[in-house]
Amino acid sequence: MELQPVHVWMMVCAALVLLMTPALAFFYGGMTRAKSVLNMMMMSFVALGITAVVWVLWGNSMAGGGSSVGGLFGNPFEQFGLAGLIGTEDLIGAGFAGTFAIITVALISGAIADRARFGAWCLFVPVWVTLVYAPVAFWVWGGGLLSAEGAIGSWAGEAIDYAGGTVVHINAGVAGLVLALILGQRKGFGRDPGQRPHSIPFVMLGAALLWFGWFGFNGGAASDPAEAGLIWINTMVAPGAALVAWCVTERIRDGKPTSLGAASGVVAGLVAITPACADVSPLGAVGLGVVAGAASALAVGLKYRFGYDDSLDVVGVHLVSGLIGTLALGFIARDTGLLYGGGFEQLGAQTVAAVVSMAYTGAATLAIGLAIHRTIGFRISESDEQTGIDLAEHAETGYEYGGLGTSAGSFVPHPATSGHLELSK
Amino acid sequence: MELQPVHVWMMVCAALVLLMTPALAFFYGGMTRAKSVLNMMMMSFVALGITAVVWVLWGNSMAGGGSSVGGLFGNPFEQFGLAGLIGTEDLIGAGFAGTFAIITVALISGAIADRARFGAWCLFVPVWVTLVYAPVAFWVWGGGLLSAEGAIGSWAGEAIDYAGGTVVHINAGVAGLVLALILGQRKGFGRDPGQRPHSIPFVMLGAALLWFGWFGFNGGAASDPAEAGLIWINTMVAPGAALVAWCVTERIRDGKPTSLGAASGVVAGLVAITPACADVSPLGAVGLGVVAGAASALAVGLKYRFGYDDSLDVVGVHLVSGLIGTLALGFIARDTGLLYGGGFEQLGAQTVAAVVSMAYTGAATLAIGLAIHRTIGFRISESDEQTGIDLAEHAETGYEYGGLGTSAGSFVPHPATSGHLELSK
Amino acid sequence: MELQPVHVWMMVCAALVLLMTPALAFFYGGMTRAKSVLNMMMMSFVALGITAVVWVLWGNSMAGGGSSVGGLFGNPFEQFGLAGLIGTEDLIGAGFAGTFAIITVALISGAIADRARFGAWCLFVPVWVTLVYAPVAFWVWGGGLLSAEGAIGSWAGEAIDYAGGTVVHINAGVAGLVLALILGQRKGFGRDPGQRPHSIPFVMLGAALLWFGWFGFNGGAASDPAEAGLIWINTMVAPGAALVAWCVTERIRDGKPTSLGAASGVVAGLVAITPACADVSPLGAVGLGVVAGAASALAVGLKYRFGYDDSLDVVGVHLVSGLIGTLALGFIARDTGLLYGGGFEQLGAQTVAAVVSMAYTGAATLAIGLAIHRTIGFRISESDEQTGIDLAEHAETGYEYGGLGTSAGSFVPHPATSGHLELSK
Amino acid sequence: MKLVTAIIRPDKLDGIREALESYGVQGLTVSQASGYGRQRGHTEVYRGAEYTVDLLPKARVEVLVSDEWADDIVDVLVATANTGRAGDGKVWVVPVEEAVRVRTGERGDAAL
Amino acid sequence: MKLVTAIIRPDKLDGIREALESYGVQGLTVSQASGYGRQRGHTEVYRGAEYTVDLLPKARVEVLVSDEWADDIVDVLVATANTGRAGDGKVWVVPVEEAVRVRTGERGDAAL
Amino acid sequence: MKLVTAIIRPDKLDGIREALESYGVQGLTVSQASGYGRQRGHTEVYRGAEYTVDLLPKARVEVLVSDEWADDIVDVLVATANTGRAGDGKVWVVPVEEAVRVRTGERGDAAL
Ligand SMILES: Nc1ncnc2c1ncn2[C@@H]1O[C@H](COP(=O)(O)OP(=O)(O)O)[C@@H](O)[C@H]1O
Ligand SMILES: Nc1ncnc2c1ncn2[C@@H]1O[C@H](COP(=O)(O)OP(=O)(O)O)[C@@H](O)[C@H]1O
Ligand SMILES: Nc1ncnc2c1ncn2[C@@H]1O[C@H](COP(=O)(O)OP(=O)(O)O)[C@@H](O)[C@H]1O
Repeated sequence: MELQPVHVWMMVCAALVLLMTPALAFFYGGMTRAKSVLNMMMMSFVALGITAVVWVLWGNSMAGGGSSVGGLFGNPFEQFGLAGLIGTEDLIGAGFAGTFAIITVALISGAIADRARFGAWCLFVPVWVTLVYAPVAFWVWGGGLLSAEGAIGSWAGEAIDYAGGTVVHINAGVAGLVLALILGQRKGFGRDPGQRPHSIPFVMLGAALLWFGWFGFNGGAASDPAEAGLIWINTMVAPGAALVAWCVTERIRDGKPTSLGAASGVVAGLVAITPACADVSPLGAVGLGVVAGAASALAVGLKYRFGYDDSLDVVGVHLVSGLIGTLALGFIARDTGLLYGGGFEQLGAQTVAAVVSMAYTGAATLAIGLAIHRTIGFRISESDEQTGIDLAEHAETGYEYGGLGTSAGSFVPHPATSGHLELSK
Repeated sequence: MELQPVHVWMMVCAALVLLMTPALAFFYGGMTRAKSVLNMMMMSFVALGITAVVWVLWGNSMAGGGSSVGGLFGNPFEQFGLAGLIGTEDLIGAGFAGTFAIITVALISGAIADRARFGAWCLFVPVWVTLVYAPVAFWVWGGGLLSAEGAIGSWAGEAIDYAGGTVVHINAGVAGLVLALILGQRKGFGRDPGQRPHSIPFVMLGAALLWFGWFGFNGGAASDPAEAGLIWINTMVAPGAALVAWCVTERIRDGKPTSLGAASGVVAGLVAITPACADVSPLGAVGLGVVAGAASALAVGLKYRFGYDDSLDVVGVHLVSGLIGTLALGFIARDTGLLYGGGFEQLGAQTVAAVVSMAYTGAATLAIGLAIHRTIGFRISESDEQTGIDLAEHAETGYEYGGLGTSAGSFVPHPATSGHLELSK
Repeated sequence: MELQPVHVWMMVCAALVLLMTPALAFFYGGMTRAKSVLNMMMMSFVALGITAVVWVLWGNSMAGGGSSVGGLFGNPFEQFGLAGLIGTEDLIGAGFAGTFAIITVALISGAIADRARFGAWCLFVPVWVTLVYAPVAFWVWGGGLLSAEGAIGSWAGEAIDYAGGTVVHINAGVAGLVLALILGQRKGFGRDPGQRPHSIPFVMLGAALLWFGWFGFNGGAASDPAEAGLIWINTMVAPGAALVAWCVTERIRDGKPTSLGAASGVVAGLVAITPACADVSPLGAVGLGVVAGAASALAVGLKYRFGYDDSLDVVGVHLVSGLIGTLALGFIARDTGLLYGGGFEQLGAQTVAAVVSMAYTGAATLAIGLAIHRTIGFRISESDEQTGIDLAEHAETGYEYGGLGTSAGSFVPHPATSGHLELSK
Repeated sequence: MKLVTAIIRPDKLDGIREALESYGVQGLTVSQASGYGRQRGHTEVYRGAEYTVDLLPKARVEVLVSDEWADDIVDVLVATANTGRAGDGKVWVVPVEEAVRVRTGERGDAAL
Repeated sequence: MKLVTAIIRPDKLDGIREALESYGVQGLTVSQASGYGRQRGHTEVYRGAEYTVDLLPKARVEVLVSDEWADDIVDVLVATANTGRAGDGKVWVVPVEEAVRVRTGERGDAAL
Repeated sequence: MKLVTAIIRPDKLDGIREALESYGVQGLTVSQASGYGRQRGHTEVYRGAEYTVDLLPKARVEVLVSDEWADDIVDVLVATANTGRAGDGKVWVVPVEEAVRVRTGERGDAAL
């Protein structure tokens, strides 16, 4: 068989989505303190490495490749190692799907910046992907519970979640909130001005690459040019509108529009359009972007009021704008939304899907998080937090611009010996 | 209808072009002082946000979607909100075209680094896109004045502007010059060594991503593999040759080839090949790159001689190399150029198109710029310039590497209250 | 002729591979000291510029475009300037092939960080591409020596090198080792702690963009969706596994997993999967990634033991993992590997190809390197190394965050005069 | 007048400032420093090569005070910066012959 | 000899250097500092959270001078750095017992 | 007690530290500085515009020592930092009236 346009498109899109996780590493990494930047980025990178392996081994099989186990998940052993897909074009779809699992779990890390034990995170990632991401993806996209033929979906109606408002953003937002509560506040939360972002250009780099990758995220599954074009346009205009809306909100509230706000607005707009990208008009996308940008700009302050340290606003951005996008479809979905005369069915289906996912993800993440926290511990020591998690957990610092901090010291080319010895075994 | 290769190609290319605007933010941002980096980047980001919305609302309709209003522009209301395109593959083309509008207006900002009021810029962007970009794009590509059937084009011959030498680069260069003159010199222009670039790696990052995106910029409209291949090769080799030429020019004149020069050479070469990418041979592209690289390397010094503060050399790079590429087609266009025995027609057409665009853009930009400058004011105060425009206009600073500048101070989680209150309204 | 999916795919892939060289500039640049970052990046950028031109002029013709000259290389004059390809879709393939030449020569620069004369490097690049890269590429991919019909390949069997394990990585690794030996150690090698990486986020940015681009690198030549899908999956999972393996190796040996290690692991895994991407199963790719990640993690220490200053580990990463990937095919190639019951033929062919390339590249690079070193000199002076190569060779410094280092000084807008004079000649 | 210089842990800076403020000190100058002493450094690892860092980040606080207040200020600084662990730093006092407030040209104690 | 230390606004540095140079001072040492005093800081906003920054960037200039020139140098520094707005800084003078030029080993006034 | 301050080339720092250590000095404080003097600066070029940089990077080393050791320490510093080329720097000595170890509150020579 020759390559078809849809193959090319999906492979390109999958590569774009893969790039989103390192992009997230910059978006998040720029927002932490300089002494935590590497750990923040590593949480995304290691999520990428681990989840890629998990996905190939059993994740893809559980999220849709394997046959349904009670509508809850696919049989993980059926396509273990992607056996059965080799020699077929379905490998492309498996790759595309894998990149979604990767970014979803990576998104969570923003809620626990500066204070999570790296080992604990490395354990959390595969467990969460297996027990939370894969099932929920199966419910929505793999023919499970929430799909038209599923137990809930057949009763409440099938929710629209084109590219992952529920599966990716609401999911990650809820999981982030739960972990933030388990780990507790950073030392100095809400008081220490040292907790400002250390490199806003990195945040903007991250936002830009996320936007770029998101064309793949939203568009990859399209096989019709009119649909693909609509998705493309909506993925351009919703974040644009949200950027403007976030800046305007800041201008009114704080007096100045900020660049951190602009970058955040882009992401909020992208999150909101994710479930809706194929089902709203460009004008609808503008409206959705405006609402998401403004709402998330306001929502990021809630953590100070309620005292949960969702450090980099996974809740304020991903949960809030994810919910807005998901629920908005009940109103502005072009075929079935209320404003298009479609009745309350769609809104009901959207609400049910969101609530079910939130409940399951919340409970399951709580269980996983507490299990890790109570056994090996999920939080670094107070003195490590003081020193900086990069040094404490990775024995590295992000930058050395020629200052005096590290230029004086001794140097031991450690692996000269051990490396050689181990190699020569 | 199934996706066709041209759809896939254009969507990928459109995403690549969209990435060019954040790339430009880094290219420009790295060249400013550290205390202006965010404002510089924000001028690109907000241009992205605003223009995306404007394009969807009326811009696309004006640039070609709507029916011609006297050959001057398309009817802005005809396809307002892209109505009429929904459900068709033409949405893809509208998206692709939108990314060109975005980058063009963003390019202008390099001429007014460090000193433009952000609010004034936010006003300038939509007005300029509407009154300048959209009409000129309509003239050249939308069947207007300068096209074969247009009033001027039918008389002077149709100019070749495959990917935007006139519409994008000459346009932006002239507009930049006009704004630089309106705003006046930065304090310390030509004297203050603090005005050196603060992060050359960012400049190189920007140049690299611009190059990457430019494959989409030049190639996106190609539907024939031989043409597409020629464009691809030319887009690789012209900037390569220009990079080398800029470095050699510096080696001769200043004694050392610089990395800022290499990055600038890449962009100059890309600018020059833009109009010509589909109409010159690879050897022609090498020659064009060499000329553009050397000429722009020399031209960036003109601002000191003539005293206009085109801070980041929009004129020296985009206007000069844009003109070189546009006029060179009169000589080396493979079918119609002088050197290919094609007579003076092509050179005449190229010259007329360049002159008409420059005249219109210059006059219109002057009017818009002055209108803004005389009313709300386009320039920040001297003390704000001293403090740094990032702090003055955005209440942010780009970096905090753990110095003492900001780590001591008090922290007020402002939105805790207002955010909540406004949300709960 | 209409664009076909393979055309679109290959053009996108070629743009992705082009992006890899700037990505490498960041991967390498972040690993040097702050005072050498620009020179390190420039070695990649100028390699890009020069090789792009060389490729269009005679490189492509030598690597396969021209007719065979004794099985050693293609006739360089036959398609000089890509003449003969203009008007055909083969231009796309020529562009794709050119990006491989570019990255290969750029890879070498990591071995000679901080101390190579820039002029010498600018000479080395075109000579090495012409005398080493183009012939070896011709042997393996162009129908030369090592291909099925070639003198060696027809005797030893045809080696599998799908995307360049031998041609790119082993080649670059050997050349790097040779140049490192010719130039000698940096002052303070193995003792000066100032030689730690100055910006690990840049290293991670480089690794991320390399990974992204590598989907094009490995996949670009695929024309069958099943094969393309397999390549895609393998290109996702092998670096993922290698990332994890490198981190685990560090955890065991040094006590902490590092982010520099994670970034390095990604590259090691990508190198190892390069020759094998189309011929191993996803499980095989996981295994290959694990072995390559761990082996390179150990191998980077060898330079301290043996005293060659391969500054950024071109040998430890590219040569070692390139060999692992190349030889592993003898065991795990799905059709012909030992573990799949294929006998020793494949292993033999792989070994012969690797050995022949290493011998030729080693000898030829030694000759070129010594010729340059003995004539114009390949190494900067000790005092320039002390000052920093950026200042010495490029009259620039990478960063200026507003410190006092450069803000006080005088400013001479040099080109104001000379620039103008030269322009007005 | 005296110049009191304190080398302290950077995270003690906020506390010091508040303590001095409540003591009536209206200005001070801070700069970054690195210290070497009894406090043990840490180890960093890059591609398996270990780097031991012995110079540790400190803040240097300088306060001009009148002769009569010098002792009290020293006591305040020592009390506030103390944690009891190695690396707490030093405080020293140097005689100052003249001090001027640039804005007004005031000299002596009036300049503080 | 005396050590004259001046805490000044960073943008006054060039002027200071020129003024001292024309006064015959052939060398000086500068470092970055942050100052806290009467001058009001500024506010930064990140995702709606306001940060008030009270430590403001200053430059510290140190000049070794012979006893007889000390007063004049102080006057030059004060005159050049003055803008009349809060935050102009301080100049102070400390006695120096010995000074050595590292290159030659010269001591005393010859070392300056 | 005395405070010995040395402005040196940054790359001499390691040598200085070792020399002082072998001399029994158990602590010192280092900070970044920029110096202006006889040493010529360098030129940078950005898009053809030349920038002459006259302020050159230096390290400032401060060591508190007891009165009797001050001269020796100065000699060690001068000897170790010397290269014979312009820009080697200065060493100067200032009297200290009091010194306190923050951790223990020890005063005088015991605090060093
Ligand atoms: N003799 C000295 N001269 C100048 N600074 C010193 C001296 N000794 C120590 N310091 C500074 O004091 C800091 C703390 O000293 P250290 O010996 O680590 O702990 P402690 O004073 O608690 O015993 C050092 O990091 C250094 O900056
Ligand atoms: N008592 C002091 N000791 C040391 N430095 C001081 C003192 N008071 C002020 N400074 C320095 O002088 C700078 C200017 O002081 P400030 O009170 O803001 O303005 P002014 O001196 O013009 O009244 C401060 O930022 C600080 O660096
Ligand atoms: N009068 C001075 N006061 C303070 N620092 C000085 C003075 N003169 C020189 N320095 C410092 O000493 C450094 C070396 O001085 P310089 O004149 O370049 O060389 P040398 O001392 O070898 O003649 C300068 O960079 C500066 O930091």
